[in-house]
Amino acid sequence: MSGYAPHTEAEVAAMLEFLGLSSLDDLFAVVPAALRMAGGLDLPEGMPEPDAFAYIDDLSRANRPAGRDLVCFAGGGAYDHEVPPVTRALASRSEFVTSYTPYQPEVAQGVLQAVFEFQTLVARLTGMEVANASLYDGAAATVEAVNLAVAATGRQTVWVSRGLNPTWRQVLATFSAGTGHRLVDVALTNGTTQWEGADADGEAPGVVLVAYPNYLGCLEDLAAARAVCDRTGAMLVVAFDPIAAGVLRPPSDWGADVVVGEGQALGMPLGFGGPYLGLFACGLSQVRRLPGRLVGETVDAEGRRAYVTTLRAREQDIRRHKATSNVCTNQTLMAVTAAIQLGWLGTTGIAEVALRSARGTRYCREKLLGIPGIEALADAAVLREFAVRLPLPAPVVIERLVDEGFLAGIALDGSYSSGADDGLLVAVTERRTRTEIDAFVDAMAKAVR
Amino acid sequence: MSGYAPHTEAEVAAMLEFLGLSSLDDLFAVVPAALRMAGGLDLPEGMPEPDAFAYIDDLSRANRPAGRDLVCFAGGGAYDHEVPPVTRALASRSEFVTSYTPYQPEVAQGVLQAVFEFQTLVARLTGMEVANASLYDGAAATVEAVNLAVAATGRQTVWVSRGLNPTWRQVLATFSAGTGHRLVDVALTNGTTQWEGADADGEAPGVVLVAYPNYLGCLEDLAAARAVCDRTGAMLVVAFDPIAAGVLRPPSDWGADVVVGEGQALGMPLGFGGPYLGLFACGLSQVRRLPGRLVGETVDAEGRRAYVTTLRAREQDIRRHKATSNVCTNQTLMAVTAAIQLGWLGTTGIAEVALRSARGTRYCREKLLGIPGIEALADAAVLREFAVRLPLPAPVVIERLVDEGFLAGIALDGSYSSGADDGLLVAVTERRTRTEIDAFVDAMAKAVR
Amino acid sequence: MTDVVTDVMPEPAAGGRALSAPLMGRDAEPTLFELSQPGRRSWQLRTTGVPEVSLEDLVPAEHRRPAPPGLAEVSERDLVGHFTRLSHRQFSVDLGAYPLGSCTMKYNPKICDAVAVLPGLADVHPGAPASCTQGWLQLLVELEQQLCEITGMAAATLQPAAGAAGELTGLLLMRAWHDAHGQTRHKVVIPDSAHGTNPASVTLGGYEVVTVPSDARGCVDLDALRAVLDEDVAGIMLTNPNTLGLFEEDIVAIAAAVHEVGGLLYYDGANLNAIVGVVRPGDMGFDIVHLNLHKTFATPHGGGGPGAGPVAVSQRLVPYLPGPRPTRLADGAGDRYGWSTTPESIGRVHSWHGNALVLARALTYLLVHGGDGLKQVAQLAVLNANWLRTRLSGTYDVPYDRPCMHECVLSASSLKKSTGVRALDVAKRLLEEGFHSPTVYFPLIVDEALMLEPTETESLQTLEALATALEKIAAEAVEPGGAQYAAEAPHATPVRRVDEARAARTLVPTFDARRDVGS
Amino acid sequence: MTDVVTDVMPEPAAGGRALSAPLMGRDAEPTLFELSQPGRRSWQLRTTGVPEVSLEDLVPAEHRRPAPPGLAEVSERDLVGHFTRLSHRQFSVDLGAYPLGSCTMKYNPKICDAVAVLPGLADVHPGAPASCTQGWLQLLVELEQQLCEITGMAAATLQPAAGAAGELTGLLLMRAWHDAHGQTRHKVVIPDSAHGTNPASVTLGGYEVVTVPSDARGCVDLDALRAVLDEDVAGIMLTNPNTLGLFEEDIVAIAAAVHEVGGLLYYDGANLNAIVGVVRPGDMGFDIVHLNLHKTFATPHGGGGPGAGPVAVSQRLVPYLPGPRPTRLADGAGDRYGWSTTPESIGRVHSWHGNALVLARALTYLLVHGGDGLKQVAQLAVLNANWLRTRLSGTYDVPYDRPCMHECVLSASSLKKSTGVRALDVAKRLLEEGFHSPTVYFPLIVDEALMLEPTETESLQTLEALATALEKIAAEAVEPGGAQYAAEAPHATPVRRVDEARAARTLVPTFDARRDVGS
Ligand SMILES: Cc1ncc(COP(=O)(O)O)c(C=O)c1O
Ligand SMILES: Cc1ncc(COP(=O)(O)O)c(C=O)c1O
Repeated sequence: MSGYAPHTEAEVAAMLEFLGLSSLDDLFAVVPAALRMAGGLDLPEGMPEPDAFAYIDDLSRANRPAGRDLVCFAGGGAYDHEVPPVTRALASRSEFVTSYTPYQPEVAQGVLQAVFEFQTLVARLTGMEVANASLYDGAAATVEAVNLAVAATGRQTVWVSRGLNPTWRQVLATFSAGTGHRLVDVALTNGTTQWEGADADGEAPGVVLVAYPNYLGCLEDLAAARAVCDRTGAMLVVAFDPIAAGVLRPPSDWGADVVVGEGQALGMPLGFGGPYLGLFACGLSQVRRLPGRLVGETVDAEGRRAYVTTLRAREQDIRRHKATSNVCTNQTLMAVTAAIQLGWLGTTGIAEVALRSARGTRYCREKLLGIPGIEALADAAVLREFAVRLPLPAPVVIERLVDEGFLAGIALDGSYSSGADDGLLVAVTERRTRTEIDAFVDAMAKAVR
Repeated sequence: MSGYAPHTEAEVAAMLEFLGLSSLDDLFAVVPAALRMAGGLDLPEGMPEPDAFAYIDDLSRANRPAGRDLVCFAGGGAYDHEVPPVTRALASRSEFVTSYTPYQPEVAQGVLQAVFEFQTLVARLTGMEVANASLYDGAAATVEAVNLAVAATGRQTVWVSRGLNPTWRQVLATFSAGTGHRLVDVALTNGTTQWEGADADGEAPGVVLVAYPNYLGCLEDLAAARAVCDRTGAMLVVAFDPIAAGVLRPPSDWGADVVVGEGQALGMPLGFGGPYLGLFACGLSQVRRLPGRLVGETVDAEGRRAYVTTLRAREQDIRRHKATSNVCTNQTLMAVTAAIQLGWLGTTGIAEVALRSARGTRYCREKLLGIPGIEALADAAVLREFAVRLPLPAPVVIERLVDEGFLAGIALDGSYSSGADDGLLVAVTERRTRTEIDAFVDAMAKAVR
Repeated sequence: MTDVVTDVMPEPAAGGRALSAPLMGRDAEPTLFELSQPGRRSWQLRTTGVPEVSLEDLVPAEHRRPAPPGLAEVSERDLVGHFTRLSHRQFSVDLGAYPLGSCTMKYNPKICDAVAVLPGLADVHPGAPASCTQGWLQLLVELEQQLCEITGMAAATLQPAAGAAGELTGLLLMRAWHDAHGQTRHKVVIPDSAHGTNPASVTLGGYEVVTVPSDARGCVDLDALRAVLDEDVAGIMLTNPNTLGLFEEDIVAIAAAVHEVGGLLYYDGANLNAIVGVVRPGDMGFDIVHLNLHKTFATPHGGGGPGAGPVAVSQRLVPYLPGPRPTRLADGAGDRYGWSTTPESIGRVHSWHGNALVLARALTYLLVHGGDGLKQVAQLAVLNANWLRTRLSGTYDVPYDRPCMHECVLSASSLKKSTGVRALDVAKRLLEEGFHSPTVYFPLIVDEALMLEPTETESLQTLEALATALEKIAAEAVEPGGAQYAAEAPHATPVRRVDEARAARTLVPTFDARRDVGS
Repeated sequence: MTDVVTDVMPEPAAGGRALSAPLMGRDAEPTLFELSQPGRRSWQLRTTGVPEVSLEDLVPAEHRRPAPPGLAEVSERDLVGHFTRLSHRQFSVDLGAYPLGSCTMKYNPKICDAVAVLPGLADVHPGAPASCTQGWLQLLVELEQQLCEITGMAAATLQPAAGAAGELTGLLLMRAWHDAHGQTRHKVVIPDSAHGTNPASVTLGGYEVVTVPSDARGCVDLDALRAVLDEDVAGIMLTNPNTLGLFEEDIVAIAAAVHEVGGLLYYDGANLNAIVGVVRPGDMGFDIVHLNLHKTFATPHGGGGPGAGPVAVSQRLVPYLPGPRPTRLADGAGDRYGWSTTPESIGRVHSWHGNALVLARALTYLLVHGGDGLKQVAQLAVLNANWLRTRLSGTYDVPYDRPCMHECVLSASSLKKSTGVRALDVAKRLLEEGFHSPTVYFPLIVDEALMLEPTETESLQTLEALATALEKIAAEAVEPGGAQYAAEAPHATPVRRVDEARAARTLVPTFDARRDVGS
């Protein structure tokens, strides 16, 4: 027998005999004969591992990964931050990789404690009291936050800042088809949300949703967003950035009710978009509405400190159709990875990464804006990312810069640039050197000439 | 403080105070002031990890590794066999990597049992009763075998077949400067050792040393070597190949007294020559002369099976200048790697690798010999490697083939080819496809035209 | 049981002490926060040469953090010690069998880990132009094709990040279909044995749950189903084999009945491991299928995730699939692969393209197996489960005594009646016999359920040892003191039985928060 | 103690059972051979398309194996389970502190593992032409340069695979030097505290060992040394700090005395961690130096190896170094690096170029640290050792009560006299307190020696916990039953105290061999 099943032919025969069967096909006697596949699946024959590896390796060589040969200035929710060998080594330990949801805490203290530490780290970063054990990604966390806030306020109107990552906005819209939430877009003016006039539409919002920094990299006035909530009785959901949080005022300080975010920057590779990590934090008052898993501290029968998943009654496997979330498998390994990465960064490292990213961003932005024909798309303060308006369509410029060895950024959709396709979102992390930035700027100057 | 030491400045201060010292320099008060470096080491400043990684990565890019871009037909003691992801994953577990020699068996059963299994596997492959826990490489194992045999026979003359890997022969010669062994070279005729006439020199040998397969890939007549030993009273030391052992009669069957070998082919990367793995096996009658470490089975205080390093009295840390070997640090991690790889291969896999290598070798050899101007260097039966005579100097041909994407083999020194530099040693492992071999042969035909 | 945490950690804790490692002792492991010492650090960042502007110059005062985030400050050495010790406190498939029903904890080949770290996959930005991601696009298209062949469907989205996300996606597809046909339906039927994510997804999909009971065979009660079917039923969600590990024999009749009222059939693919290569959901009449790649196609569960939950659909539902979708382009000079979205698409369900690196692992698994290999997976998974069921049927109750598929549900009901030893006690005792516990108390319709899914990667010898251990536990229970011993199990694990009630009563969700939340 | 192995493994064993994992139980782990089942396999090989000639056609009958090698036959799943469980039965630096004197078990940065698997390093054939290995050659040349600066020497060979191989290489260099100067000398002096490899190497180098005693300070007795020095002395082997962790203060006088009789000074670099960046062997007067890269420069010990033992020499010895040596070539059109050998070279000491991937790790470590970083390594290593020595001097005997370097030697001599608790018992008790034991009974000149080398990567908190544990063990010993408790330690490890005598009496060196070899 091939594959990974250990059965020898003799064993299969003995097992069938034990069952009183004469062939493996007999095991499927309950399946109506008409349904059983006669010819077998029309798939290529199984390949030995080295062949399969070579096949995938070929595919991987048909991509251009970020790295020395394609220096990355793209962000838009996925960032090229340092992932040190120590994070990769620890996060790939097979005990973390090949275990299941910690249903038996007596033999799962490893994952449980790591997630407990993750929850604590996210709580400290956001300033909130409690964080969950992860959701799929930033978009999924946003959807869950909106669901929580709608349930808490009983109102289905959601004011969504256009500064929210537009793909997250799309995901929220998709799922709102089921939940029936009404999304009201609130436009940006010069990079930050223009709350005035949003209520023109009449219905009081249950949720106000804003990103900090926002999609264009700008720092929103969260006091204004909070004021809107105070005025309307809505809950304030802030999509924060965990790296920026190293130097920015935590969302809790601004009065956020729920904080969500994308955790990819905390030790995950770009990975073509996944698996990433949905961050979710809120106040203890909302803990019974918290979506997904929650680990808590307790003791074992001998009084030793121990951890366990708790408040399970909220979860779908017990509350079933009364559950407010259906999440089951989440992104635990990424939460463990983030705990390791945040352990590596620590208090000083996360601030340093944010600071260095901000320095590179400032340097790069000023240089780019010095190129004739390139203009700022917004003037508000930025941290790690900024938007410019190009004299050519952004997709064209991006392709030209790929040829020069740069991933220039993300092309903005027209809504950010008065309908034109000339908006480019550029991210500069702490990994970008001055030499790289200078070369990028030179290449850009040529590309837009 | 930077680096990997955890000390904070406050802690250093507190510790110094506890010791009644006022500075770190005071710790070195015992060192004569004149000896202490004033200016510090003249080394480049320390680099952050990412910079150091980039630096080494640059160096690595200045090499041409074996792989798709340089298909490997080189052997000569280092072979391009399959190393599966599972071997790499298990052998890189940090418990195996970051532990020391198992001095405290109660917390070292992992390494001890893996080495016990390695010893068993080597014993089974060679057919010998006992194997040690590894030596540095094939050459070091050969030196140790000669030392053992000299000690056992009391005679310092060593007949060395020219079929022994010439670099091993050089290492043996280097160390014989200390031990005073007399090495007598025994020539090859048409690929195998010509024992007749070796005794012209008069002194009866204490050791007869022969490789199986030998450096030219040929299968030696070990019965003849054994007969020489029976006639002269020498001990027979056979340098075997662990992959070939999958299909070849084990050295024990031929009456070998000591079997040594290079274990690189058992799961180690080519790695520019190290760390590799010295294999060493012999009869139980020689166990008290066995160099290096030996793991044995025993029980713990509760009667459970357990493992421990044993017969320590042989080792240098106890016998000091009476020890017959000075080996201390060995290649345990490689022994563990080999145990894993042999577990992966198993009885059938090792035979299959040998068989497939032999098939590729036969196929490649016949094709190469079909090229006008290329001749066989020996006609004896081969397994995974063979030697040809080229119409041009081998180093020239090798460089030409590098340009075509092939590592053509190892240039033989003139002694194997009546003084000319036209001998090329070609190895074909189970990893070489027919397409690769055909392309190699085509490129070779062009290169020698 | 005491109400205070008795082992108060020394502050600060020693990062180089392995007393918490099961190899050395049985203490609690300090948290990262107890290991923290101000001034310590692990991080090292690239030298960039970028001008060193101060934070004050970069960020306006009102936006600056008033105080540092106060995470933890540890040396790399302590970081490594801590997480290595935590890994030694964690059971995993790589340590031993994990017969957790419904979860398909099979051995995951190491080759999949190796492909997932290839720089050409791992370091690709998801927003890079298609010209830079042709390999990824091809990979996704080929995976989609293989999944369609396996399910008997026409097309698939790879975006959903897990099974539950797939379920919701499927329900939104159902809704889009009915909407497009001018119908507003309100109900979705699910059997009472269904996994909890099914009813939760139905609710989130904006539907009302209608539960249909199982009959004495453990299958959907066809008459009861017919009774609830009407034109307000949008569809039905089924897993087949169902969560009792039993094949729904009447599936053809069920499909006909649902289709007759204009409903759609949703297949919860969590149990596909039982039938892959043997029978296809499409051939059974399903319209929408989600797959749990982290179950059937051996992408590891990661301690609870990540997973991947692609959704495949029949031809008529293809236009509604989430977009953008990776697509093979017409042959020409430029890129061979690109992205496409239909106007009818329900929209994105993931911020990018799904859990891509998980998808790459799954394709690798499929390539190694091929069609025949996959069929063998199902055959041997079912063989193993039936062997266990038959072997243990004298020892534990078998609520539905008929051939099972890839998992079997036993019950400790009689054992509990006669000895007081519950399913939970059996589960805890099994841990110290060297096995992970089966799933307990699920499905809900079985009293004292023990749900065993051995998977195809466990050997006959392991099954024998597992069965012997379960028999031993049952036998011990009737001996004097046996029930007490079981109730106190486990005895040999790094922590003993964990007080779950206390965790819920006094909630300690972080190192910093402690709140009495009542009982 | 019983004389039979009581836990006879069931044959065949269950590969998926984790009863041997310390997390789950305390049983023995079956061997690979007990897990074996004929017909099982893990291997998968590339599809090559090479014609399938039969073995009979390929290998003459007399050379063919009469029977298969009979290794083991296991599934990949069982292979992974087995070795993962073995890893859980193994202590390591990554789990906790390893204060093993003379071994320098410091934390090894993970970056070094990452460089060692770069394909551009790991997949390079050692026999490839220099045109394909320019990066490797440069790496080796740069490492050699750094090691020369660190030792104060002129050139180095990187071939020796470990310290002992370096020692022998150094002695052969000594011999070559004297030979070249027409002298045949017979003796090499070593102190009585020396590591066992020193005398063994001297013998293998063809010299006679002359032992010089240590004085009351723990240093070489200068008068005794002078008494043995004559024109028949080829040289002296010293480690400084010596194996008592003490700096040989008279080193300048020693060097002068040895040089005066025409002898050479050999520096055993195993203890370099104490002085790197502070004082250089070359400046002390040494002529030949070996380094243990696996100690000082943090290449991991691998459970006993691999190591790397480069040998650096002063200018006059350079011509004798082993060849071929990696060399920077004169600037020109072709390769920048190549190989060179001198006619005086003693020849090769390794089949290729030494443990190259270990050398790459060491260079990485050196690059990250730089000169100042290395000096700090020494300073903090010495600080840690002195802190421990001072803290524990009230509890254990301090045979040489003066400031130590990177390690300190204590003694359980008084403890043994007063309680019967030996150094060995202390070592075993310490295991279950979460620490690896110190080196015991070495150096040989100290009764009941406990040799502690904390290294610079352990924190003050760890030192405190270690000291507290050692104090607790000493305190327990005087309590009733305390000595017995210590004698039976460890209690909490996966196996209890291992019967070493039995292993040597009834030798079981493989799964197949069992031989009574007397006592
Ligand atoms: C039957 C069944 N359906 C659905 C799910 C949900 O899948 P996921 O956990 O990937 O969201 C599971 C997972 O355990 C399951 O077993
Ligand atoms: C003082 C001393 N010298 C020499 C050696 C031998 O080095 P290696 O084990 O690398 O051969 C050691 C190793 O423990 C040592 O401590």
